[in-house]
Amino acid sequence: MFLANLAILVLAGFVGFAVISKVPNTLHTPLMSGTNAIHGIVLLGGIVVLGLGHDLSVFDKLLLVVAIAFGTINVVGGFLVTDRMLGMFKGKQR
Amino acid sequence: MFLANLAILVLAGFVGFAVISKVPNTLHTPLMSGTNAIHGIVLLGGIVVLGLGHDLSVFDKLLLVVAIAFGTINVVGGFLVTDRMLGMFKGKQR
Amino acid sequence: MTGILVLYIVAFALFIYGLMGLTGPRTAVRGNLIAAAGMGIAVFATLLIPGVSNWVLIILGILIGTALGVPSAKQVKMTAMPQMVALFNGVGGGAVALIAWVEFNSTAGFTLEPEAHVVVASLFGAIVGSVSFWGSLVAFGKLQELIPGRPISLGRPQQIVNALVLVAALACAIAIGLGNGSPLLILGTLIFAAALGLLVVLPIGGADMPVVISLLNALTGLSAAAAGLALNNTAMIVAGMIVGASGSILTNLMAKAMNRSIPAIVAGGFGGGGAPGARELGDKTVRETNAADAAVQMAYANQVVVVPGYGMAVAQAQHTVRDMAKLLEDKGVEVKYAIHPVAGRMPGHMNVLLAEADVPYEQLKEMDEINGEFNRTDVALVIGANDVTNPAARNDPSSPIHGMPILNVDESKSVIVLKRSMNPGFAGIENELYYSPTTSMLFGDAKSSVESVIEELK
Amino acid sequence: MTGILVLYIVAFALFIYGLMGLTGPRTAVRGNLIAAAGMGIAVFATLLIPGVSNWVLIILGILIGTALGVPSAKQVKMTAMPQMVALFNGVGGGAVALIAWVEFNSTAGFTLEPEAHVVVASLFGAIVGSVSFWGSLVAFGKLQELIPGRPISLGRPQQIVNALVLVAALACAIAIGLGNGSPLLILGTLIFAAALGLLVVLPIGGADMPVVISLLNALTGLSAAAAGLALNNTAMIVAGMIVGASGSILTNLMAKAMNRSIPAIVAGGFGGGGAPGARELGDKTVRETNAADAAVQMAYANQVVVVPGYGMAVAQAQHTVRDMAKLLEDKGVEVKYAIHPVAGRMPGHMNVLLAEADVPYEQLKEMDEINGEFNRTDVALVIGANDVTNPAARNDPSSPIHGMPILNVDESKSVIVLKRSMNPGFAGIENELYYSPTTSMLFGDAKSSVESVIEELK
Ligand SMILES: NC(=O)c1ccc[n+]([C@@H]2O[C@H](COP(=O)([O-])OP(=O)(O)OC[C@H]3O[C@@H](n4cnc5c(N)ncnc54)[C@H](OP(=O)(O)O)[C@@H]3O)[C@@H](O)[C@H]2O)c1
Ligand SMILES: NC(=O)c1ccc[n+]([C@@H]2O[C@H](COP(=O)([O-])OP(=O)(O)OC[C@H]3O[C@@H](n4cnc5c(N)ncnc54)[C@H](OP(=O)(O)O)[C@@H]3O)[C@@H](O)[C@H]2O)c1
Repeated sequence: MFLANLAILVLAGFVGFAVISKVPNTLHTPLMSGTNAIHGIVLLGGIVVLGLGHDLSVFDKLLLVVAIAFGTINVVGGFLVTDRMLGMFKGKQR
Repeated sequence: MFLANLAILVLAGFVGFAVISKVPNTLHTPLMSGTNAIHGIVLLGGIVVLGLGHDLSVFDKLLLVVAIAFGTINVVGGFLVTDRMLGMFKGKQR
Repeated sequence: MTGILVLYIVAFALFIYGLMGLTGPRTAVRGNLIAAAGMGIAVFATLLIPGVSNWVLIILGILIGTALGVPSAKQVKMTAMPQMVALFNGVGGGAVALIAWVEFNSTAGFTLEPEAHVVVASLFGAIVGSVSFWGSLVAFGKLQELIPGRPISLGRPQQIVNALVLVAALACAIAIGLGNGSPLLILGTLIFAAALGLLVVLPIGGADMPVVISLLNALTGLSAAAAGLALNNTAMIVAGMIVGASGSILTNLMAKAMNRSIPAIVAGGFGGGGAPGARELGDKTVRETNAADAAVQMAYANQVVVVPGYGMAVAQAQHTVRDMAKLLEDKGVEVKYAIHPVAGRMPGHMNVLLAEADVPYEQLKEMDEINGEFNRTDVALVIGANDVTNPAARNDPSSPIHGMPILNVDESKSVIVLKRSMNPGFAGIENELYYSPTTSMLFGDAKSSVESVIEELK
Repeated sequence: MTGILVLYIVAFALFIYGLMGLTGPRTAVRGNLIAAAGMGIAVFATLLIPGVSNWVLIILGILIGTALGVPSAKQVKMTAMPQMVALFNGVGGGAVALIAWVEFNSTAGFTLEPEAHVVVASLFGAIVGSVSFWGSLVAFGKLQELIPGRPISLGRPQQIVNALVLVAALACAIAIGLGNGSPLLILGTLIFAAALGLLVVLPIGGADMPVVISLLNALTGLSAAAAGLALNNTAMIVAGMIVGASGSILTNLMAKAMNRSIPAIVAGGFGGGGAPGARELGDKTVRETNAADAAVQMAYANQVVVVPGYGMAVAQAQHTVRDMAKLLEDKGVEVKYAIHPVAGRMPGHMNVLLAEADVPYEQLKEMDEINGEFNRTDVALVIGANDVTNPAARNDPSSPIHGMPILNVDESKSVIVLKRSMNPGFAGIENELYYSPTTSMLFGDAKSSVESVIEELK
């Protein structure tokens, strides 16, 4: 399993690399903010560990709730901000 | 395992897609020939099936030898031809 | 499980497709939505995992996150975007660190945990996540001006200290890896990593922050991928790694655009603005002007090109500028805005500000478009822009900004520069433009200067 | 196994890195070598798989393949490249089909085989591989002129027949999938697929072959990926799928470049050259010239631009042309070559031919570079080029090639066209250029025409 994951890791790296070849300067900030939203995926980690965790201490549960909250902030905040930013580049969309 | 392979398949697709975004016309033929060489990878298939196959009939073995030969032709021929082609685009390399 | 994994594949396919969209102006908005949809699917799929319990707490966490994230994202002023991104990025890293911490606790310090790669990945996530969390907080603080934007450095020993702290963090992690389950060790790992985050970002000047944030963004991505490896979660691996890879390249592109090098940035100490010793005027003379003259000069011009820069952002002068432009147009003057790609402190900074002030899109001209026009321009009105107009980038190979493409305002018939003093800009260097005979300076805060010009125009 | 999988990852990383290199003129050669290295590693790793036996046969296969592949790749004439690629592509597809066949036999028709996806993948590989093998053979035959290049079609019913054959192949495959292990079924699958390959490619004109080959190339890639899934071989999955994806896009790009659409190409019947009904001269008159006049005209020119096309390739006139250029240069005439991206029958066809004849690289001008120069050109010498010079692409929206960028030879002071007749070219359409008052035709085989011009120049 780990090796399959490793292969997936490498391929994903190449994808990220190949996709962001040349991008116009003005899109740097939205791109940063967009990719930023994507790594909010860590939210899944929080859910899995809390959801499947056996005999977690109260403290651990607390940490995980915070982690999930953090992840959610990253996701929703990230995508919203990116959307607003792009909205600002009016005309660009034309 | 199959699902991991599926993930790998999808990612590889995106890689191929992202890499060949815009390429100069003159490189179309070398690129075609280069990718052509890469799918000579089927050679591995022939080796695995012949190498690990139990009680293969003589006929099967014959087919596999041909398959391996085919794959090898694809690989060595492909890379060599590509190299020669690119050699022809002298100056381009400068 | 099968169904969930298929959904994960769909999800990351959408991430990638969305990301591709984000690289083109026309498709960007859609791309962002597509990626968001992918995220929705990923979360949904995760909640379907058989045996998930603790629903109350999970929902609670999501609700808290939404309650905090949505309003702040909706209310933040456009000009405060970079620090907002920093904050969102930081919490992402924080989440990874926390998850690793719990993993440690719930497996009695990985002593129950067989597979090596899980331990390594978790600890990597703990360190990088923590660095990214605290580093991002500093970046936020600096841009929000809760912390002074200028470099805060230990001077010489800085690099050594950083190195030592890093070693300490690694030492704790390795001890854990070797099977020592003491809770102190994970705390040590997290704390030393936190210290590292602070120590690395504090010495970096506020102006370099966009690049730093992008760097931290890539790091968070990597930590997310690591967490994914530890939890054997395909979606996390792919999404995290994509961000890690694309983020690194993006960081490079940004640094290039304002021609700085990543190492130089991380080394720190630069970009506090107004670096000392940059003020040897020599016997060059500066021509000063006043609002009245400036107003007349522009009123009788055929074409005025406004060159906005960081100063306009600081002064929040965009609306006033817009009003002035209106007045000039009523007088039959053609007004255009010259947008340098790295004017301000984030790419697209000027586009955002002027869009906010409803400047008609047709009047915004990209650098390449406008540079040909300056020789046909009567007045170039430089509002709080400095480096992006500095001819040294063209003429002076010794200049730190040499090679950076600039707006050729010096080619226009006359130049009026609005700034508060002779202080240099981000790059901390002299601008010979101010000493050219065709240039006149109108000192003062950009907003008030423009306001008084408006008075005169009425 | 671990080590082998790691090597596989290294291998496909090299494939991707190499492929990235192949997309840039400067890095292409290196990229190809890198990909080749990756292949070496992949093969090496496979041979390390524990329990591999039948060494003699494996080595034998590899030796035979090398013995056949290397010389043919080394000796093939540059102009015969496309058909060579077709052949190499075909055998790749053939290999997949054969492997699937053996898989079937050795598992008593997959009846012992539990996993559904293995069966599906194998059968997919069998069909696509076989199609690609036989299709490629036809493409080879056509370009090698073993089979007439013109479309060979059943006319109307063609499409229906193709559909039926496809259905037959799928039916056999499905029967196998449903658990019927009769050897006849796999044979049926392979044979019907083979028929499909023949039926699809035969009706396509020789000139469309480069696109078709690229299409078959993508198909082989997909079949390889399928085989990889069946054998759970990561390297095969990745490599195959990369080729499948990039190949599809490449096919599109090629079709666009010579503005044809894939469906139209596969529909067939086009590009046989000299399509009938293309010869309604109307009362337009053509000015004919002879070698002597042409020679004089060029000898007194300041600048002559040679516009080579497919005809020069057919006539193998590149060396003669080169000699003529030398003579003109000795007379102080400036000679340049205008290279249209899709002149000839494969992208880069002209670059290859002229490079073969050692034309100095500096004299080869890309279309965009030279188009500005024609109005300063005294004589444009069109050697066996037709469509790429056809002004209809600019002027006549109804023309099938409308929108294709062309070489603006009609802008030059005078044009001399070398071709054998008034027959149209690839697109099978009239070329109004031949009727313009500034154009004169020098009929005859390009090579002999150029030779007689040389005689006159001496
Ligand atoms: N766009 C990006 O992504 C980005 C990110 C980071 C760094 N940078 C760098 O930032 C620089 C941007 O160039 P720039 O010309 O826009 O800005 P700049 O070179 O930093 O100059 C800004 C000028 O505005 C003046 N100013 C500041 N506050 C003002 C106020 N309230 N009223 C009037 N003037 C004011 C300052 O002079 P006074 O103090 O005398 O008023 C300063 O000289 C480039 O060097 C770029 O590389 C860009
Ligand atoms: N480059 C690619 O990748 C590619 C691939 C496939 C198709 N195509 C298409 O092929 C066309 C290429 O344009 P092109 O102008 O190079 O060629 P063309 O339009 O096909 O015209 C070639 C001309 O050469 C003449 N010719 C043939 N044999 C000759 C000989 N022995 N001596 C002298 N003349 C001879 C023919 O006229 P006569 O018969 O009267 O002599 C014909 O009109 C474009 O339409 C392009 O889209 C290109």
